[in-house]
Amino acid sequence: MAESAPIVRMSGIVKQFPGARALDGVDFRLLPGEVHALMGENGAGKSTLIKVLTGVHPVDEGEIELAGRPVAFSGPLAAQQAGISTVYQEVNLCGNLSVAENIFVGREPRKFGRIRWREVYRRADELLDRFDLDVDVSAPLSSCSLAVQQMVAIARAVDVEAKVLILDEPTSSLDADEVAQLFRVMRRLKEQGIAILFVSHFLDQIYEVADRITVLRNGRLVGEYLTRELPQVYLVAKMIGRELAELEKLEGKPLARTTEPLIEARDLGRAGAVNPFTLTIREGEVVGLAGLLGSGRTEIARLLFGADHAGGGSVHMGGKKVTLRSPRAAMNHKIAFCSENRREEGLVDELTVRENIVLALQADRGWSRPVSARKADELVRKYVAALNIKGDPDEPVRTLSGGNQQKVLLARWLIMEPRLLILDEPTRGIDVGAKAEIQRLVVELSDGGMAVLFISAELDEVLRLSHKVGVLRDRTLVAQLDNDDALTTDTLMGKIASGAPS
Amino acid sequence: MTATTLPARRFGVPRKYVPVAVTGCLFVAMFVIGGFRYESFATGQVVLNVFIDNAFLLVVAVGMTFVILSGGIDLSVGSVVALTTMVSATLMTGHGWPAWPVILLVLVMGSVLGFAMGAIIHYFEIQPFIVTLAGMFLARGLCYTIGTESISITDPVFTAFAQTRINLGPDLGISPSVLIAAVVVLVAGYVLHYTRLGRSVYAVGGNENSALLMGLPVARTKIAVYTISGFCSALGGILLSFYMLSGYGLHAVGMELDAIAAVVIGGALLTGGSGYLLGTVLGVLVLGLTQTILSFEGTLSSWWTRIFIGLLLLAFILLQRLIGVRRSLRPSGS
Amino acid sequence: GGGSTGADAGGSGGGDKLVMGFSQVGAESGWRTANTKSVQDSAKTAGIELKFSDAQQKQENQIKAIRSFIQQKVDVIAFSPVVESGWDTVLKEAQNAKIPVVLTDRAVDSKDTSLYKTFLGSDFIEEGKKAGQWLVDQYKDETGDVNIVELQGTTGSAPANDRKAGFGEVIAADPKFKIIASQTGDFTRAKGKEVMEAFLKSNSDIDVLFAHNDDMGLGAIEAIEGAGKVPGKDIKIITIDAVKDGMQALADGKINYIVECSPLLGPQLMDLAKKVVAGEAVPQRVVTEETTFTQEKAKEVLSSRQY
Amino acid sequence: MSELIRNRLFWPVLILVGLMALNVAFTDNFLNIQVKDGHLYGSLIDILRFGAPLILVALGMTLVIATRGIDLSVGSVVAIAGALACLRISDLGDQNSVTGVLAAVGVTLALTLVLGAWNGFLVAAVGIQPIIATLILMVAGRGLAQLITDGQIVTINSSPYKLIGGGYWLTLPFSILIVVALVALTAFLTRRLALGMFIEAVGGNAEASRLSGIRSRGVLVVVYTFCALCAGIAGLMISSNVSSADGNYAGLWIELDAILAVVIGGTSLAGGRFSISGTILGALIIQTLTTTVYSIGVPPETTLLFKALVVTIVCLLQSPAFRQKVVKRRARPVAPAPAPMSEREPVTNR
Ligand SMILES: Nc1ncnc2c1ncn2[C@@H]1O[C@H](COP(=O)(O)OP(=O)(O)OP(=O)(O)O)[C@@H](O)[C@H]1O
Ligand SMILES: Nc1ncnc2c1ncn2[C@@H]1O[C@H](COP(=O)(O)OP(=O)(O)OP(=O)(O)O)[C@@H](O)[C@H]1O
Ligand SMILES: [Mg+2]
Ligand SMILES: [Mg+2]
Repeated sequence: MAESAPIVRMSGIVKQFPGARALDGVDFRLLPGEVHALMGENGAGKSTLIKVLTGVHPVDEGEIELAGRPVAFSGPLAAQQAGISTVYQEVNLCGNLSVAENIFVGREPRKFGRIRWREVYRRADELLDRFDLDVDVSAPLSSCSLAVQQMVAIARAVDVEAKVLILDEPTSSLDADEVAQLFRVMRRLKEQGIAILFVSHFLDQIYEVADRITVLRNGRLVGEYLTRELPQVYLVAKMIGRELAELEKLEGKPLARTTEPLIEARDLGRAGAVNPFTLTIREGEVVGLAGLLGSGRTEIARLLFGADHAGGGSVHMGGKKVTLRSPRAAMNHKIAFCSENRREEGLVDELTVRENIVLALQADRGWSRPVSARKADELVRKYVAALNIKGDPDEPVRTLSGGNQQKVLLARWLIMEPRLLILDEPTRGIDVGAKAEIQRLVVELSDGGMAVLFISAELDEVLRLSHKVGVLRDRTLVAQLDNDDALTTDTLMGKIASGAPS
Repeated sequence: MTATTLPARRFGVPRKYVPVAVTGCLFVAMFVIGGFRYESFATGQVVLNVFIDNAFLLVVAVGMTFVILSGGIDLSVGSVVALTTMVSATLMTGHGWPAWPVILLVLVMGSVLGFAMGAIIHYFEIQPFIVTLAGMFLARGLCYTIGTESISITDPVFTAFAQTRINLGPDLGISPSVLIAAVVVLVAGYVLHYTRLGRSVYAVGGNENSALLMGLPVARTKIAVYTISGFCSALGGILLSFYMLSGYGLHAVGMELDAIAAVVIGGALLTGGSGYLLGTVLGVLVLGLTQTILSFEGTLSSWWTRIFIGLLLLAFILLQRLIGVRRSLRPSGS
Repeated sequence: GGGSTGADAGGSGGGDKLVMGFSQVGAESGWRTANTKSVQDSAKTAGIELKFSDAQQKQENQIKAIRSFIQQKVDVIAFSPVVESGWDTVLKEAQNAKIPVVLTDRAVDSKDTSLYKTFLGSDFIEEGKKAGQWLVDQYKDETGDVNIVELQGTTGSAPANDRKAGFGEVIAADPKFKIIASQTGDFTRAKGKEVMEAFLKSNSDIDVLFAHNDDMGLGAIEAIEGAGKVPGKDIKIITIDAVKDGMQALADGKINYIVECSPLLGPQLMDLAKKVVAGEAVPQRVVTEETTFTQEKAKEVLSSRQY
Repeated sequence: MSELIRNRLFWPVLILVGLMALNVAFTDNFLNIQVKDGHLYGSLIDILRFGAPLILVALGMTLVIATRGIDLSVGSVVAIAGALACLRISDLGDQNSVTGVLAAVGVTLALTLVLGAWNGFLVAAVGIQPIIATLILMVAGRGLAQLITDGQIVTINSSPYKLIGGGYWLTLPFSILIVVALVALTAFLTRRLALGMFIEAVGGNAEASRLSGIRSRGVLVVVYTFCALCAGIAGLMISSNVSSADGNYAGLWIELDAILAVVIGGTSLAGGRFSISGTILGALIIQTLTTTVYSIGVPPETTLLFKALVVTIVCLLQSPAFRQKVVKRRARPVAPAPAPMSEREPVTNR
């Protein structure tokens, strides 16, 4: 690969937030026609670097050059006009607008200043077809699942004629097929000479698509490497600053068939969301759910937590019928639910990290019995340490990096010591180290007798953790497979695709 | 990921139009009930009178719709209306200015005021409620500084606008103000649905932060919205001058609440990003028809009038909710 | 025009009962409520069907109401205008529909006096003048300055403007009368008290208080008492309206002088309405009978006050 | 020093002090507090006394706003409370009977609780937008108040009732004692107990709160009920202060003043975090402003201009963006900012 002149060059970038120095003298360059991965632990400063580049945050020190000329963008609009198209980490779209509009708002095809709606819808349809996405483009975006929203955000960014495309964790809630689609598009863009900055915590993805890697640690530059010259283990070591011991090994999960059923869903269903299903989860059992986007995994989780009202069927615990009318009721039965959409359904932005962590516990105790400051301190300190949450517990949770926010949400439910823990995409946006940490935690918890319903887009992860895997297809639970040696990702894929019993 | 995963979405009224449709139906229902209850109610002129009597409110509410759609609020509209009538009356009656320059001047004045408030709201990140509240004090205060008396307008142009009736048929007529209001509604509808500005208004109202990250011109949109509202208030003030033929510092007290109520009754969400101009038109009509019903009733004491307005509002909102919720429950979604 | 009443088949009462549409300003004060009651009661006694509409202090609402009266084809329209100006359009519509109009309580400034038949009501300027005159008479021997504080009605409202003007005109004759503070008390007791407390703190030597209505005066009395002074003695108090509470305070010696503004226009209004509909000639201006009260007079009439 | 400036109460306090200074400049004995007839007397005491109802209403409003709501009906509730209490007392054989007055007050407060619960019901259970839900009671409530008083001003003569808003206890105005008690109670409920956290969570993200097991509806109903209760007590104070109830004017536009006080105090209308002390400061600023208008003799015609001016200054000063963009811009050429920053120890996340 002949080194051409970098299209983006950032040098000596410093960004200080109240309470955190997010970037400290970082140099970075991006060459045309390459896919450049930006790597680092949660809170390393990846998103901040991107935001500084595109003018969301002003730089405190340092210089940014675009195609050799110094620039200082006043905001994303200016960056976009200069040819930098960005998908930020959290899906940043307008739920009240239609899917098509979210793709085109601000740059709609017009004739004499009048928006040509037909054209908007037609082009949106076309564009989404390219991503193999079949959605009603006139439906409001908020009616789509997070994954679809993420695809829409990507489609919007890709459709802009840009010299630089920035994707901050675009794949965090996509499944394998979607990711493959995305990579196909990325490769095509790369061939057209577009520079792509790509952030992901999936090492496999990085190795599949990236040409070059820049690693950040604690807001400092560790180095820039060619992907093919940097083996995975070294990459991880550079990211976390030490060797990651035994990442892949997870021990101790004999099939716990003998334990009592903890919760049984009988013909539970909800019209338009998920077809009636029957599912039993035993104490100490990890049940994984696999399926494509919108196949209804989240819906099952929400029904079991009482977040939505079931249309029919019943739930039994300990042989007795229980009604899960509200999250409260579910919590009374010691069920906990860690939602996939941490921003809308999980965290309360304005509250501090500490408050967010004790929120569910406090809700459980009621308003008149406050969690004492000492107890709260103790819990917070314990889980901040256990999950390695980086950030000041007394700062608003919104100032944390995406991955650390996810850990806060997890901590909230872990202190509840539930009997059934529902985890919907808990490893979304979490770095390798922390992911291994969380996986180990799940195993530990289930060994201790807790039942876990584990939802993840990564089949590997589902397979590694679960005793039993439920497969969903078109909102129907089509199969429940015991996770023995015969079960591989391939057989699972087959199930998801065909639905026929093998 | 096949087409079968999609719930059928295209039956009947699309969900996003349900609030507006419900409001429309309820409006018709109100009219029919009134027609049965009162003699000489069910005539075309009663409906036209609702337009004649509320043309200015309609224009003001159109401006308010922009603001509310963008997630803001504008409390200054009533005062700006009053200020407009006051300035017009003083200039024409007191200083002998001709009508057209005055009209131009007050329109510019309203827009500038709106622009200034929008700029403060955006650049200094102060809540719209407070900025426009200060604007409300300012405009009303300016009225009183100009004069505390009510000033008659005798200008021939204004009188002509006030007293001309455009005949639509036997015993049916509208005022020119109605036409002006109609034009404003049409233009505003076009802007909201067929221009980038309009769509940016919805986007900013939906999620300002996202809109910013999506690269939309948030600053321009927010300032434009308040400028439009200021302009509409001034225009509404001119229509009110036509209607009253006077300028007075106590005109249009509380009109901001009427305008907000009209927009919200029409199904818009105060949190922004959701609602339609047609809803606003219906909202104004509902408020107007309520008043008509009250004066046809004609036996209510002052306090029963207020209680009755409250009850009508309640009944209306409740029905709107109940019907709207039942309709929108049918399609899926959490 | 005028006399064509029989042709109006409308009116919801049917038959030949006279239908009157009456648009009231609102119910903003006890005075106004008494006024409304008087109109409603006398309509009943006079056998007139009353269509009553409350405008909640807004002119546009009054115009709407009048327009709907025209639509309902009432026989006669009466209303108390919120303000003087801006009535031409709708009054012309009434004229075109051949419905006679009677004004009560307050005039309109239309050049075309044929738009209404007659105007029945009191004269706010005159009330202010009466108040001022009493003051001038009381202090005619006084040589030093007379420090006056004024509690105005709602800023911009007609009674506030006119009473202030009338009062100011009379006392301007002598430079010893000085209005040292003047502030709106919104016609309410609470505001009257609050403003007076502030006056008492910032001005040490207040001789006279002129309040645009009884209620503000009553509020101010509490403030004066709270400051350890004697209302009616240390500070002389003049008010306007003569509602019952005010008369009581006058009789108790806490107020010194009240100018009456009578709300009981009902009987006269019904009388005029009948005449107007029958096509009889009526005077352009009918002034209500109003008087003034001193402390002695108040004691005499207190028991017979209706409102 | 910079610590101090960053405190969010710094600017409201500064503004309050500024207004006071203005008063001192215009009025000789503004800061004087004497004992007259066995109670405290002076302009400062007046500000507290007349500010008491506003503080109460703003207190309730703070919690409502923290849940991302708004309550327009407080003015009407003020009127209803005054009207009902005065009517009940005027019906008493002996208006000075303490039990009779207590009963009247009890009935009135019970009614305000019902009214507040009604608002809460509309918002939480029916799901009507707060501004419209409370607009209904705002319009109808004032009619109700007038219905109770029959459009007249009900005058009473009851010394126990007079105590609430106009009386003194241990030389202190009783209304201030009530305010102190209620503020202390609220602070206890929200800051010592967990109610405040629930309110902030519901206001910050209602769906997330529900999924964390908070009964958001219950919280909403409680908050609206509390707000109406505060307004009701304020209504008692206002009517007691002048020994009469005015259905039309009592509490007119108090909702605007209350909202203004809340916002000046630093609570965002977008919900979430709230500050009780800020609200109290805000209410005091507004009341001081009103008193200033009276005592420095601003003519009624320009009162609103004056108010607009002060509100604008207050809000601009309080806005960090304003200070940054206008104040700092001037300062920059004098001392380039970044230099000292880089010398600071880098904050590491270890
Ligand atoms: N607005 C803000 N205010 C204060 N601190 C912030 C803000 N945004 C980010 N930070 C801090 O800056 C640091 C870097 O955050 P950043 O979001 O860049 O991390 P990241 O590398 O993207 O991590 P992740 O993989 O979890 O998304 C973190 O310590 C975070 O707490
Ligand atoms: N490819 C798609 N085409 C159309 N609609 C989709 C698609 N994917 C998801 N949806 C919509 O998203 C909604 C949410 O589905 P749900 O949250 O149960 O999915 P899931 O299995 O949890 O998937 P994920 O969490 O990965 O998005 C569904 O109602 C569906 O309408
Ligand atoms: Mg990030
Ligand atoms: Mg999901």
